[in-house]
Amino acid sequence: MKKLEKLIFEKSVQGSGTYRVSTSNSGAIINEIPDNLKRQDFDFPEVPENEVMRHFLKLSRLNFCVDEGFYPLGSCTMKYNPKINERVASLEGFNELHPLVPMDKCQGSLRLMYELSDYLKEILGMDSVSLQPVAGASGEMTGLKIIREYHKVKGNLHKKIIIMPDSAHGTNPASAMMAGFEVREVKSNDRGGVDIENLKSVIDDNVAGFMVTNPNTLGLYDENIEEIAALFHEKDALLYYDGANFNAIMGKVKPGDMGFDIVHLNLHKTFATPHGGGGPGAGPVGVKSKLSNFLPVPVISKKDNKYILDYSLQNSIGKVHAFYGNFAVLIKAYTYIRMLGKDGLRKSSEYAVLNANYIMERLKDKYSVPYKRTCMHEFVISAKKIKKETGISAMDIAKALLDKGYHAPTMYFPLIVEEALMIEPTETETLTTLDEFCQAMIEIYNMCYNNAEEMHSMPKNTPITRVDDVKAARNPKINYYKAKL
Amino acid sequence: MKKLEKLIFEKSVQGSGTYRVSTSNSGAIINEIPDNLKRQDFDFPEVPENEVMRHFLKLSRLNFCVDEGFYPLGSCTMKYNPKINERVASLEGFNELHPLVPMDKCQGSLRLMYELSDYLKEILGMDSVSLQPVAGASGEMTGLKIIREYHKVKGNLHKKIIIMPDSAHGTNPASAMMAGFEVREVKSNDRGGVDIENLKSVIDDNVAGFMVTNPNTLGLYDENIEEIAALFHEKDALLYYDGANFNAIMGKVKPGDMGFDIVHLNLHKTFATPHGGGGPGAGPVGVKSKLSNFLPVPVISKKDNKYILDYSLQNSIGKVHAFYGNFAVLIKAYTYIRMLGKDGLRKSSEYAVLNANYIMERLKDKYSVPYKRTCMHEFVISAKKIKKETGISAMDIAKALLDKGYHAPTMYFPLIVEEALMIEPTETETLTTLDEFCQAMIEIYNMCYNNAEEMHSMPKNTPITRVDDVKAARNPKINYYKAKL
Amino acid sequence: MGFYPHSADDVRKMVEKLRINNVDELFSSINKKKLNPEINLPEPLTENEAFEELKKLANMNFSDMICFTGAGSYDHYVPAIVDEISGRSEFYTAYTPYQAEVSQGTLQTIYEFQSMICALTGMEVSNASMYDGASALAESIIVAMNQKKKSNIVLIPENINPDYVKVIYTYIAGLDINVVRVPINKNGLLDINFLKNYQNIGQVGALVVQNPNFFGLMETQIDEIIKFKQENSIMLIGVVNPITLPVFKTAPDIDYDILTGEAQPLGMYRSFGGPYIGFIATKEKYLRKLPGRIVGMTDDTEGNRCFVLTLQAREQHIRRDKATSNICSNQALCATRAAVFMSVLGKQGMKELAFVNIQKARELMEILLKKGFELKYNGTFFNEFVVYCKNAADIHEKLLKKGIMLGIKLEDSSFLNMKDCLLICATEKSSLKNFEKLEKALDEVTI
Amino acid sequence: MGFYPHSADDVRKMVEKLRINNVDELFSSINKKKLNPEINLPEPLTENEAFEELKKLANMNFSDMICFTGAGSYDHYVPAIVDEISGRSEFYTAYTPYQAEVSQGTLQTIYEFQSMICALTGMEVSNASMYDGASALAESIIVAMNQKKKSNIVLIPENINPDYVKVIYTYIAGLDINVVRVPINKNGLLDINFLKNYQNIGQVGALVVQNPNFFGLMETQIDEIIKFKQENSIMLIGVVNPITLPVFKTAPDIDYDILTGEAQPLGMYRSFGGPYIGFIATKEKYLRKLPGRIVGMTDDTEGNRCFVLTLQAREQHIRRDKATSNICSNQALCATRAAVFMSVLGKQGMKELAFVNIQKARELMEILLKKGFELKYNGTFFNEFVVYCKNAADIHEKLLKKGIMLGIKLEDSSFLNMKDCLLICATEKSSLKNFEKLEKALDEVTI
Ligand SMILES: Cc1ncc(COP(=O)(O)O)c(C=O)c1O
Ligand SMILES: Cc1ncc(COP(=O)(O)O)c(C=O)c1O
Repeated sequence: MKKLEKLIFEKSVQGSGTYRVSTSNSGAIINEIPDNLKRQDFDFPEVPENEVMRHFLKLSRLNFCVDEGFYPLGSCTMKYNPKINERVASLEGFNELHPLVPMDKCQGSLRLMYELSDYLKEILGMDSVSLQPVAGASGEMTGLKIIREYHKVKGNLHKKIIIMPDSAHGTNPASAMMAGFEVREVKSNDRGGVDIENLKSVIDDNVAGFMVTNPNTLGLYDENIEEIAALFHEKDALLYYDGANFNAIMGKVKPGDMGFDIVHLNLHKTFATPHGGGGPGAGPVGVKSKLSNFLPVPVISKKDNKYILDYSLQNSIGKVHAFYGNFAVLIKAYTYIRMLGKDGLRKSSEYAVLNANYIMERLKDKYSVPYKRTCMHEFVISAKKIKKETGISAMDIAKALLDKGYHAPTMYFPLIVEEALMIEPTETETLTTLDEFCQAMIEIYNMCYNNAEEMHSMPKNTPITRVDDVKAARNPKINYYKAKL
Repeated sequence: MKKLEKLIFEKSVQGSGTYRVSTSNSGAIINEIPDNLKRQDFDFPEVPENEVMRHFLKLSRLNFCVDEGFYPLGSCTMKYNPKINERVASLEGFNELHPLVPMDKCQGSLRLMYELSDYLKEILGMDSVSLQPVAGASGEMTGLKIIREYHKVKGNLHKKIIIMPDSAHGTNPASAMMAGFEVREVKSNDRGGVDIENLKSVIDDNVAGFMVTNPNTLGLYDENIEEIAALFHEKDALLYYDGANFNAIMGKVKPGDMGFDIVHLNLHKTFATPHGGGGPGAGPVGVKSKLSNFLPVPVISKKDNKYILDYSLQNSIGKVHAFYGNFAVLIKAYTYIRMLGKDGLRKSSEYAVLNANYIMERLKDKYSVPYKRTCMHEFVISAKKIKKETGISAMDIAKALLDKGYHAPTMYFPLIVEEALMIEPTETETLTTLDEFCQAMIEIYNMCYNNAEEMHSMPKNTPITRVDDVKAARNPKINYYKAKL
Repeated sequence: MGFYPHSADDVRKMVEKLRINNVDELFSSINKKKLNPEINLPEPLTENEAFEELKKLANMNFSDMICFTGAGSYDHYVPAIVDEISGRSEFYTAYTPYQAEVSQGTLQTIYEFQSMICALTGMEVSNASMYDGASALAESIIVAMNQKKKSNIVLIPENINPDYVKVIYTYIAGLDINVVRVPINKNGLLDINFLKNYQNIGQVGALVVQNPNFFGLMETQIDEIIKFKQENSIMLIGVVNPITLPVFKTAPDIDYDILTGEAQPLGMYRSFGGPYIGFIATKEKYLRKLPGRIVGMTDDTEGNRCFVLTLQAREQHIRRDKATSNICSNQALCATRAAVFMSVLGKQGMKELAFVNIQKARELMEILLKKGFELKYNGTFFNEFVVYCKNAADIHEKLLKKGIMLGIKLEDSSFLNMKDCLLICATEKSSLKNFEKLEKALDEVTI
Repeated sequence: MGFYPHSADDVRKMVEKLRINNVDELFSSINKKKLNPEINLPEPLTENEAFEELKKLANMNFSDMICFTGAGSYDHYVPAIVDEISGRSEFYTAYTPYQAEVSQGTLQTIYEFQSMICALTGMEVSNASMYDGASALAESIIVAMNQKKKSNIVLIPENINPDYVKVIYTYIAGLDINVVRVPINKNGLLDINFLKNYQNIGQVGALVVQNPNFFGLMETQIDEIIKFKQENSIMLIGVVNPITLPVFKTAPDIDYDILTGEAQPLGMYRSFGGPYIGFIATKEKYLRKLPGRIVGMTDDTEGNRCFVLTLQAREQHIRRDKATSNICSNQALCATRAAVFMSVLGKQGMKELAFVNIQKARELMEILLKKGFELKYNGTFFNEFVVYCKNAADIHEKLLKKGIMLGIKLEDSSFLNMKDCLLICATEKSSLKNFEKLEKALDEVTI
């Protein structure tokens, strides 16, 4: 029996809402509003608090979440979100603070931001940090606008190309576009890294920068990174590090030491802040000193032993957020770093990498691993062979996992691997969980060859079965009240 | 597929707990403990925080709760628990307060208790209130100890009998026993009230008191209550009001006006504090002025514009709780009363009674209603006829309701109705919910006659099917580590 | 603002269905003269207004005092996961798990609570919870005395929590149980000689030992106590602080018949005294004598392992005036909190918790000795201890003005002869910073 | 304290399985010289210690000031149910709902959010959320300008939130979009004559109108603006505060092409500026031009109604450098909060909220006028308004010392020519008590 839930609108009964914002007769004020500015009646739900609670409680149970089970969603670093982070982020001293209070009234928040910037500088090997970007893509745009501004200031208006590997995440080219750049791809070599020969052939003076993750989206560490950096730096192009994969290398190696000039981090991945079903996140950006002046304003500085919102950056790209970013998310990352310290961060990455290699080792006989190397915190397998032999696709395998109580791996990404499934266990899982997951994957493999039909009809134990994407897109229904308009 | 969850002990792996209470090497202190006082190693789970979270999250989902759906559990008043109550009860100013701070350091808590006592006095028609009892039964014992002490002070040591109706809740006789009384039952008449003739025949000078709910456990209001009160008062016996059913009459009539001398309330029923899966509750006791001096100490008094913990009651029965009762529960009831005010409380009872009568009206053709009267906030139906005709018991009907997504009514209580099902909707349910429930009850009725076999095997959609009570009691397994002892 | 959702139209429909004219007709059994009485209550509030009112009250409390006070209520850190889990609707808005098919969450959690209480205490069985430590002890005494029908004396040392004693007196009033107080010796421990020489020994049904006792001291005369109890066939009731148990000897090394106590330290806030949670653990042979709920393991009709409220034949709703107790609603959500607390700390965390408490109490003691206080009793203590100095009451008062509560004055807690004695407590939350503040404040007030 | 659970034994097993000697062998691709660098971080903390540290920081903020300040961040009461629901693990620890089969909770909630945003705004379609009001406006401008390929001018009045303008400039840097600022008239509204007389009209792709504008004023020249936009085929972008909409005219009465804004007032704390949540609603014909996630209704293979992320062909992971935006993670949990907020207030509550805000702002205005301030602009305002008096900056400063923040100085917010003007805000949380405190404080500082 599918346990679906009505829409809130379908629970609405005229006059049955119980919530009151006012105990007095506040409606009289409407007479002071000129008639020509007034709105007529409008559609809106009327549901008592009791039913609102039940509605969202039941909806919540239709979600899978990391507090329920294993979430090996590659590139997303779905690690455990410590509960202390939620507690501290909801302290009244933080969440009831107006962003425009005078600086001497928000020294706690400013100090937290200042120290967090410092920690991130240390961890990244960067010289300055902005905490303003609110997601990975927001950080990317910020970094790319900095690249643009950097070249503009230098008068290099012709530098309009950003190079990135063909394995890059979709936000990378999209961010480059939003910063007014054109994208040029460089091929990956047979070790999954950047093909240096190909790189040399695409690099030229029009190149403004290079954008990459390392370990890259295949979960592989590019050992040529310093050589690559040199090639770009020769052309006065800047190197941008997409920090989505930073969970592999916390405390193990600094992007600054690899040769990167700009980095963003996804605090909602590596630094254990919850993903919220699609945000809010935070995407701080770190830069080398030559770019410090280009960061969004304000940055947090210290002056006369006071923390200040510093708007004085000469070449600042401006602002990317109305205020200072997703502050409450920053609190959580700060707390996480304070709890783990240097050794804790380093061990987190070590175990993340150990776990990924362990799963890869246990699965490699069944599922083909396109790059036969030690992986970092995640790895990609390909269901290409299985598909050819049985008709079962990466999608089918992913859906079968849902049925076994796991979230699916990332599917069909990166684009350069056919029938890709990207698996990232993170460090917070137990060996028991990893073993059980491997077992499930092996059972699914066997099922592909023994009971292919069943595989196509997965999942069955989930709140709904597979959805009709095509119908959704062909005749989009995205507003309940639409019919009435 | 049943979604059961392993035991926390089965998830334990030696050395895998992640929680740290100390970052330093605190173990050295053990050397300061004399060897003969030291314990050897002991069994205990070792589970990382991530898995602890998942464990209890999954367990939680095996529960039905009032935030999930309709809970017509008679005598339990499972109304909606407003979320604001949880918020205010967790304010640091309340929950981080040590109970033994000097009185000038806890004026907020004392004032809250003082005012809550005042409100309850008003609502009950009583002269003094103690907030110390922590549940209904705790309130009962308190009240009965007061009765005992009252007679003792008067030198009436022979007054050793408490009379109560045969429909009384089990805690009533048990509480009487704990206060050193003997119980004598009075029969119910054919209107479900106290049989006055029978009462006259059991009443004598040895009677210390009378204990009853009104509306009683049949959900029926005894219109003879004032006459009954007079009969007891003639014998200098005291009248005790079990407030479990108070949700019927908030703001409609005061127990003090009916003639009662002592009342307890279940704040975890009538006053919307959550039941917690079996507590904590609160069972304040109110008394008429002649008994004020007998209340547990401390009570809250006001002196020189300060609130004080007043230990000065001359004939106090002592203490029933180490401190002042379940303070955090009191906060919630206080907030509830403040939000609703007089009219809100009165309307709550009116709607509670309306809802019960509405369901009774809709079901009375199918299920037999033993007392054909207007009910109050709840009513009892009997499956006796159904059982005779189909073999389906009240238990089977209750279990079938579970399968339809409702909590079961109270079963087999009160004892004077065969195959009893006691239904209490409360005021917080919508008409839609009531109608759907009636529909479900009618479907179940039809099923009794059309598909009796199926009825015996209910529930099926619940996390588990019916349990083997007998096995549990015959060979009790109540400690996982037991086998190892 | 109320929580009853019917629209005027709903009410109209329902009233029609019932063939009445208005809702008050449903209340016609009530004496007209008493119906709809005046009730003097403040005006109703919106949620926002209620929140402001309650915040105002909360802020009138001095909850942020530095508080070196235990005496039955302890300032331990509550891991965030405890609030998170006990704050889930599924736990806190459920009723007592009468319907096992839809209550496995609470039932399994309580089973785990019971098992962990057994593991900590070293006893064989435990119930599902009691109202608090005091009532748990009072009910334990009743259980024990019911085992020894011919005896009517319970021996209770003077070093037991005085509030517990008050609750005991209330509970046993009207029952055939008499309390005899056992004096304490110069070490603050019970006077073993009193026991040995006690005349009415034939009348004695039970002996209570609090360990650590109210003064924070661990009982060192355990061997003699065991000998005494075994020789005289007396029930031995222990009252313990559960967080001491990872370090200190317990059953079965100590032959307790009943081990009871307050589990507030396992994840309950101090909360001005409640809700807390009592526990009672005992030997299997007394299982059917326990008060309160008990959860047991069994199977469902499909053979799935599951849990259920069991041994209900002991309880009030079945046995009525012959029940082991009148307890019905207990403190299930507190047991849930304790279960999460114990699970997340785990074996290592529980040990560390005990270690750190011992450590901190010693650090605090050092400070006080340095500042001129003296230890009242020598002996092994856990996280509480008694100090004295000649103007302790005065110092206590002055420190309060500086936002520090240096324990309680024992004189105020029924120990009238312990003038100038303070009962002091440290926990893992007693930070270095607070110790420093205390030192500084002491310097200021003692000049 | 860390969150990686492997025991030493687990690690040994795994390392063996991988046939390596130690974990660092897995990092052999990294330049040895760069491996395991020094990192200067504070010592690790336990949960308790971390909590104390963070509480210390929180307490260094003056969050309990009486704050009559809006300017893009509003002090509205957040119903407890909003925290309770968004605090459920199922919502906050889920990822973006890529796997619809196990994400119906988030998907349906977002669908409901979209629908309620449409209902409030009067628009036909809405997306799932944007980072904040500023970036939502910036992206709206890009959408609009992409519709008018031959135009490269966007008209932005001077009365728009200045921080939004800064974000717009950052977003359009490098793109072929130019901003032309529309001056304001003496009523604080946009200068309609400027529009009528604007020379480069052929180049204009879009006009932005904030309503209420940064000064809190409702736009009264709507008819002329509509005429202007329709005659010149310009995209009209509205920026609104969603809580005004139950009272004030919106689409379709106003012919907005895009309606965007900040939904922080719908259940987000002020939280020092974030997380907040932008929304973008538009006409159906522009649906496929929207940035960000969109949830649509569809069926599963069994015909159950269900929800799914749809129209992904617009997005970066499919369209890459041709996408409508780079946005990927957005503010889903904030949308969840807004959905709960709107659901629980419901139609009546949302109306009351608007009414009370209007009422409170008028009460506050009266107080200020009485104390000698003057209104800078006459006009209809919602919950914000501008006052001036000759030593406003000084009064502002002195009130701060008394714990009252009387709005912001417009001079500080890029309005350099508005010396001695304060932008003031009242909400439903502005209590009588706080008004009285303000009056008293004003009396004291103005003597
Ligand atoms: C490699 C990579 N880059 C960038 C992003 C974008 O991050 P965000 O979703 O926080 O914008 C992701 C997120 O999935 C990613 O995996
Ligand atoms: C009529 C009646 N009396 C007393 C009680 C006992 O209340 P508590 O469970 O709070 O002890 C109940 C609870 O179910 C009840 O229904």
